Amino acid sequence: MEISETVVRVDPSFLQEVNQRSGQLIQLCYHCHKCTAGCPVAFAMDYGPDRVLRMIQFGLKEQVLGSSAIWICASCETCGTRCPNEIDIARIMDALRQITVEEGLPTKERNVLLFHKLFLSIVKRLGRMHEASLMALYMPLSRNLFSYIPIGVKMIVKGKIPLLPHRIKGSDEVKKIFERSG
Amino acid sequence: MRVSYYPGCSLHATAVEYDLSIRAVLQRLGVELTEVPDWNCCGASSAHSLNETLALALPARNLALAQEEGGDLVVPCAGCFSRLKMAEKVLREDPPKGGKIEKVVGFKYKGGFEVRSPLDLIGNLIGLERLHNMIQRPLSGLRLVAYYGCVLVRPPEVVQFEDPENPQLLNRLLQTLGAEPLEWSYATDCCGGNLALTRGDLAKILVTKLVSKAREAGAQAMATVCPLCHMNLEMRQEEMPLFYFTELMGLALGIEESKKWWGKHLIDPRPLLRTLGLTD
Amino acid sequence: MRKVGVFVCHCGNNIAGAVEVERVTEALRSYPGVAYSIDYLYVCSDPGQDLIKEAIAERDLDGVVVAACSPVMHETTFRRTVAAAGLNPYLCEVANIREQCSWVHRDDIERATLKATQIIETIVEKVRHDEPLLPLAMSLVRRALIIGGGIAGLQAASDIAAAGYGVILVEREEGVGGRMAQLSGTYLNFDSTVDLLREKIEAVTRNPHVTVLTRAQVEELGGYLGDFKVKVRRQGNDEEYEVGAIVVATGYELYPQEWLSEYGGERYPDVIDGLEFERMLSPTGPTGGEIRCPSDGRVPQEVVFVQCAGSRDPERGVAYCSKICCMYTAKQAMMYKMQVPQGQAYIFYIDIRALGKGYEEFTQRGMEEHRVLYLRGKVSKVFPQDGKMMVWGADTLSGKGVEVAADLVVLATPMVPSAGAFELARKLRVATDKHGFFSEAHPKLRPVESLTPGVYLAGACQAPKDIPEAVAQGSAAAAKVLSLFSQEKITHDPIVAVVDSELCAGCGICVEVCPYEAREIHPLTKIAVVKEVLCQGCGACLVACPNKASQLRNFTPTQVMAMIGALV
Amino acid sequence: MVIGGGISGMQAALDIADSGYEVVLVERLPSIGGRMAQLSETFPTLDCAQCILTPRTVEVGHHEKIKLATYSEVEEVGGHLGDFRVKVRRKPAYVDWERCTGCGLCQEKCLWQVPSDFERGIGKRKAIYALSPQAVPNKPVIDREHCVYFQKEGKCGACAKFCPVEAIDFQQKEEIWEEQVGAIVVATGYDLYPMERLSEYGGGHYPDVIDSLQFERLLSASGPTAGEIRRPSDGAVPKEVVFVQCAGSRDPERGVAYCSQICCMYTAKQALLYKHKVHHGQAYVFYIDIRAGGKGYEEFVQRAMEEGVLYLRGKVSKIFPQNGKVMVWGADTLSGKRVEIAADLVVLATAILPSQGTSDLAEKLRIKIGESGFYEEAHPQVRPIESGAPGIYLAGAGQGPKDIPEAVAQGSAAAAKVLALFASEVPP
Repeated sequence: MEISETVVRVDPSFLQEVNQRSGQLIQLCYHCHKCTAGCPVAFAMDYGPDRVLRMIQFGLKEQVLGSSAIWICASCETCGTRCPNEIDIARIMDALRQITVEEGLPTKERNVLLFHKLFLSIVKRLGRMHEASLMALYMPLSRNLFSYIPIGVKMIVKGKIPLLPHRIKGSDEVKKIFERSG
Repeated sequence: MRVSYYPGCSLHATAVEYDLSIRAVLQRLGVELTEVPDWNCCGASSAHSLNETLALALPARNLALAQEEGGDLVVPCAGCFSRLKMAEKVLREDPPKGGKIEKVVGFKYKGGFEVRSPLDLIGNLIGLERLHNMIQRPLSGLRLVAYYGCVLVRPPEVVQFEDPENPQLLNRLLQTLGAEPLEWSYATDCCGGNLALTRGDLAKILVTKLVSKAREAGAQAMATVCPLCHMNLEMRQEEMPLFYFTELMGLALGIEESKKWWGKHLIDPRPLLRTLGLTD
Repeated sequence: MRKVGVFVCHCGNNIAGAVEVERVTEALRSYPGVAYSIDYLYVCSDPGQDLIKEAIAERDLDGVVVAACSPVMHETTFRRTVAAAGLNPYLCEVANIREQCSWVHRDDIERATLKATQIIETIVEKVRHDEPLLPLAMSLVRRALIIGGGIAGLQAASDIAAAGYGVILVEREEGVGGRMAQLSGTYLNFDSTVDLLREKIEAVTRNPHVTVLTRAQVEELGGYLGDFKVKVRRQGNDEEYEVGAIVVATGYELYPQEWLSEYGGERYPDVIDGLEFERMLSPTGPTGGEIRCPSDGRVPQEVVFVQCAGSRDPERGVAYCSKICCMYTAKQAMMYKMQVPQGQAYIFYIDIRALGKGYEEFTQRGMEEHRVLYLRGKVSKVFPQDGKMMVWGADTLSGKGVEVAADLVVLATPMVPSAGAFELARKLRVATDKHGFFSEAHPKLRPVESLTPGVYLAGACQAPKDIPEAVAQGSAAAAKVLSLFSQEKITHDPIVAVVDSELCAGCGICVEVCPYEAREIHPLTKIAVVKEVLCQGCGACLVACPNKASQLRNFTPTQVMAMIGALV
Repeated sequence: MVIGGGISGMQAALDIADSGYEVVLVERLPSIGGRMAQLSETFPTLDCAQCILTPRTVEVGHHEKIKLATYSEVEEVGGHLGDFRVKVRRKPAYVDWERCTGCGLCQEKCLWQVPSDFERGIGKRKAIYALSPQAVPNKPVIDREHCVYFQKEGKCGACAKFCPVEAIDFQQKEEIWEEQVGAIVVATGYDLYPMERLSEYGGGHYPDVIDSLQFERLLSASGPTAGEIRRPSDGAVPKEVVFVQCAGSRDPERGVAYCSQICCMYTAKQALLYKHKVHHGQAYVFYIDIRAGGKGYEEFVQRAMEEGVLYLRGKVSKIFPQNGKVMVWGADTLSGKRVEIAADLVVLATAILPSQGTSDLAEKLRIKIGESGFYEEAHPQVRPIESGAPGIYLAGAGQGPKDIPEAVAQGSAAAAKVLALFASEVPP
């Protein structure tokens, strides 16, 4: 086992912040690891969900928010469904991502954040998704310029990706929702 | 029966065959669909990753519109379904948070209607017996696995579906259609759909595993309920055809226009259907 | 006019920390009817009690108010004290200024002090109108009923019968022995449970004082401490028995595997629970003690034991720890290794709870001598693949995911109260906790008594426990019964309802509302009568009576009005 | 005869006496109550230990069938089942208890203070003392070692001067007498593993590293700090407290091989009570396995976690003082991290040992002692109460570590054995 960082003092304020945001009681976790055992993408995370909870318990805010785990989480909800202590870990992952974004902290998985931001910017403008616009924006910015072109073309040919965006009538209302949601 | 209908963005684009088949099948089963007018995107996984209020308010606007229509709200996309269910739960059970959402959207949640998946509507409200009686062309010989994915069944306290570890409704429905649903242990394992565009490498690993497990179980195809899973599974492999379950229903119910759906697939299912004599 | 003495307790800091007891004492001194008022550090202590006795003698008190903790705690103590000083014990009352005052008003000494004064004043008013009462005498049948013929029930039966008292042992199954009879062996020493049990069973069945009723269940219970009337349904017939005390020893069963669907219990033949594995290990079991996969009879080469399969899991199972699983799993893994030395046993656990004498050493032995591999983590999913059972788990200690292709999976599912325990509890009028286990009178000091007089608890019906604990509890319950039976006479609290025959119209509402069946309409006079030994003084009849004919001794309307008067 | 006046022995004595038989209760200390009298509040209900214990001690003290022989020890045992002859030796109290009223004046007037064993050395008592104001019997004894009258040949004598009933008797001698009894219940309880033997944890040299019974006294409303949590070195309220479980337990190398069974629960309770008293304080618990096996125990530990007690899985490696703090070096195996905490106070949950004199008494009684030094029962599963010697029964922690409800159940169970035995001689 690697023995790495040293915790000198526990700061419960981060725990409280995440608890409050996610509506969970992270201190109830007794670290049975069932979440990590069932997580489909834990193999790709720097810290499994269990470790993320542990680091929150320790108050290691920077490490948690800088982890790849919080962006790799696929929100599949397996962890929370099987957790014996009724901790909905997916909600915690949401909260951690939200804090990272709000505080403008650097992220390990840049593209995931980029994707979400672009996605929402389109919804804010149109009220709905427009896949062609999303891909046009995402591919160059994510430096994934060509990987999705063949499949994209195939879909356009099959009429599965409309080329022109559709703006809903109530797009102003949607914009207002965005603004009021902060 | 009259219900309102929230197709969601995918069904107007990448999952157009899901949209077409649902409309056709429900019409055949005597369900009148009214599309929620001027619906908006539910925010999908992006909103809940970045902004909780937004993640509840975007679906809540659709609930507000559906409330005016009356009748239960059918949401075929599992992703949208879970977001709308989540908003519904907050509006029903969490007055402080719900009140905030109502303010953001500018409406008052009155309730009196349920957000339902089409699987729930067909399997539980219409009933498989009724469906059975209407089958014209049993899908004999079609061996497939039912794939529920994640968010139709989880988190259980939000979606209020069956046992999230061992759901059976889709299997029973496929059986009703005359097909042969196979036992496998991956029916609710994640395909990585949320990472499809951002961490394609991970999605590829998960999809490959699912497809190989389905093949090991002896499946010729997979039946899906979610456009995000469906697309993710279709774009990362070329051997295992996929069907929205409503497409299979259309076929079994003898709906003529089902033929038009197959051309929309990225993996052409017609060779398989031909070997089974299910299409020309 | 009564002369009341008031004794205000500091309870160390418990009361004095929030209530200025000296001021309270001073205030009471001038209250009407109070002839004496004093404060003391611990009134419940010997010198504290002496203080009361002396005051009664010297000041000629004929009423006592002790302002202290809840009457549940010390009412008996202080009533005994005043009785020793020659005063009727029912002229002593406790004013609760701790739980209902000092403990809840820590932050406002001023108002806590005022409130304490007022509480005491109301109780002074009550004492001024209290009547001296005499305890009610009750009959005592010196025969015990034991419900459940498992190890705890057998132990209680044999200890009671050994003292020469009659015992009726009611067992639902064909034979006695309970769960222990299903087990392969005990932990620590692998002793045969069948042999150990035989000795206990013979001690019971050969004792002429014991009547064993198998395939029998308690159908109905009437009566009360010292004189219960029990209807037992045995093989279709109802039989009536009179007993003086009851020991409940109904044991446990296991949480249904099918409720843990991520583990696939009941769906897959090679996923079994702890008791099923015990039967497999047992020489008297279906495989004659050989370990075989139920699916195809092969000898399993890799066995995974899943602890906490539903325990410590408020979401999918039960919130509590099942206590015995750590140890029996260690035993099972060791027995497996003894039989299949080249096989591998894995145990998934969260905490190894080796709670008993020699238990820690035993689990250590499993790890060292038998190479049982302990993995710290909960299993996430179990499913079949290529004829094996795939187990997805983790080892938190290495931080790695673990996947085992097992031949057999044994789930240590939680202990839950046995079927029918809840209905039985209702018949016996005994409280159960939220999990359905019988509730003890006090978790520390009265572990084998229920709150219903004359009903005692033994074994796993009260909470998960292992054999030695169940045996100790069986004996402990027997001690309670023996103490009871050795009394020359038993008495009942006289704070019971009375009926004013002038006012009673015989409407019968009180008969309906009485939860203790302590009321009936007299066949001749047609008015309500109180069966005093059954009455628990709850007051339901007082509220229900439209004519105000029902009254509770020492809680009369005059008293209550006077108490309210002290407040307003 | 019941040997040991702790909760288990008292329970046995009461159950036997309530059935009408005579009981002699022998207790080494001046008053009964045992370890429980030292405790603050009890898990999982957080009942005040003193509050639930006092009625019991009072009941025992007043019981007409119970003869209390406190400040006494068993000297010699002869005879057999049904007819034991036990010699009891009573130490001189130098106070005539017949005369003494327990007024406490002598303790007030005594000029000489020494660290109190009852307070585990963190509080003081006088050279003439009773264990607590609620002691049963509430009669003092003079500690000859520290009494100036004895040490300086007749000087002082303040207690005798002030005693209103002339109960002080400096000439009192020890007393030995014989009791004839039919059965014996052994309930001699436990001690804690001495901190001195845990040198990596400071071996008792650092004032702010204390054992769990000392912490109980700090928590207790009747303790030396009146229930306020103040660390021994400077009386400061500790902001960070580290609880070290398995300090000597589960450690065949440096301590004992067995698990002490109760530490997980009392530590959870102590950490929780600390949080209740010092709201902004942080409590850390180092553990290996959390062993919460009893009714409501698991939920109780979860409650402690919920209220902010941080559990760290790992054994502490070293404790040492630094800049007015106590440094704790440990690890958390769940995160694979090394942990270093600058604590204000460290509480060691030291192992439970059979109480001093257990093996001597076993020899006198001719009963067996097991590998770990506790009395050995006749069979670990089905005869946990019997000693193997006819007529001698075991109760409480002398047989192995156990918590209060188990000790009470065993006390009652031992009583049942005695009652059955007596009944077989004299039919009811």
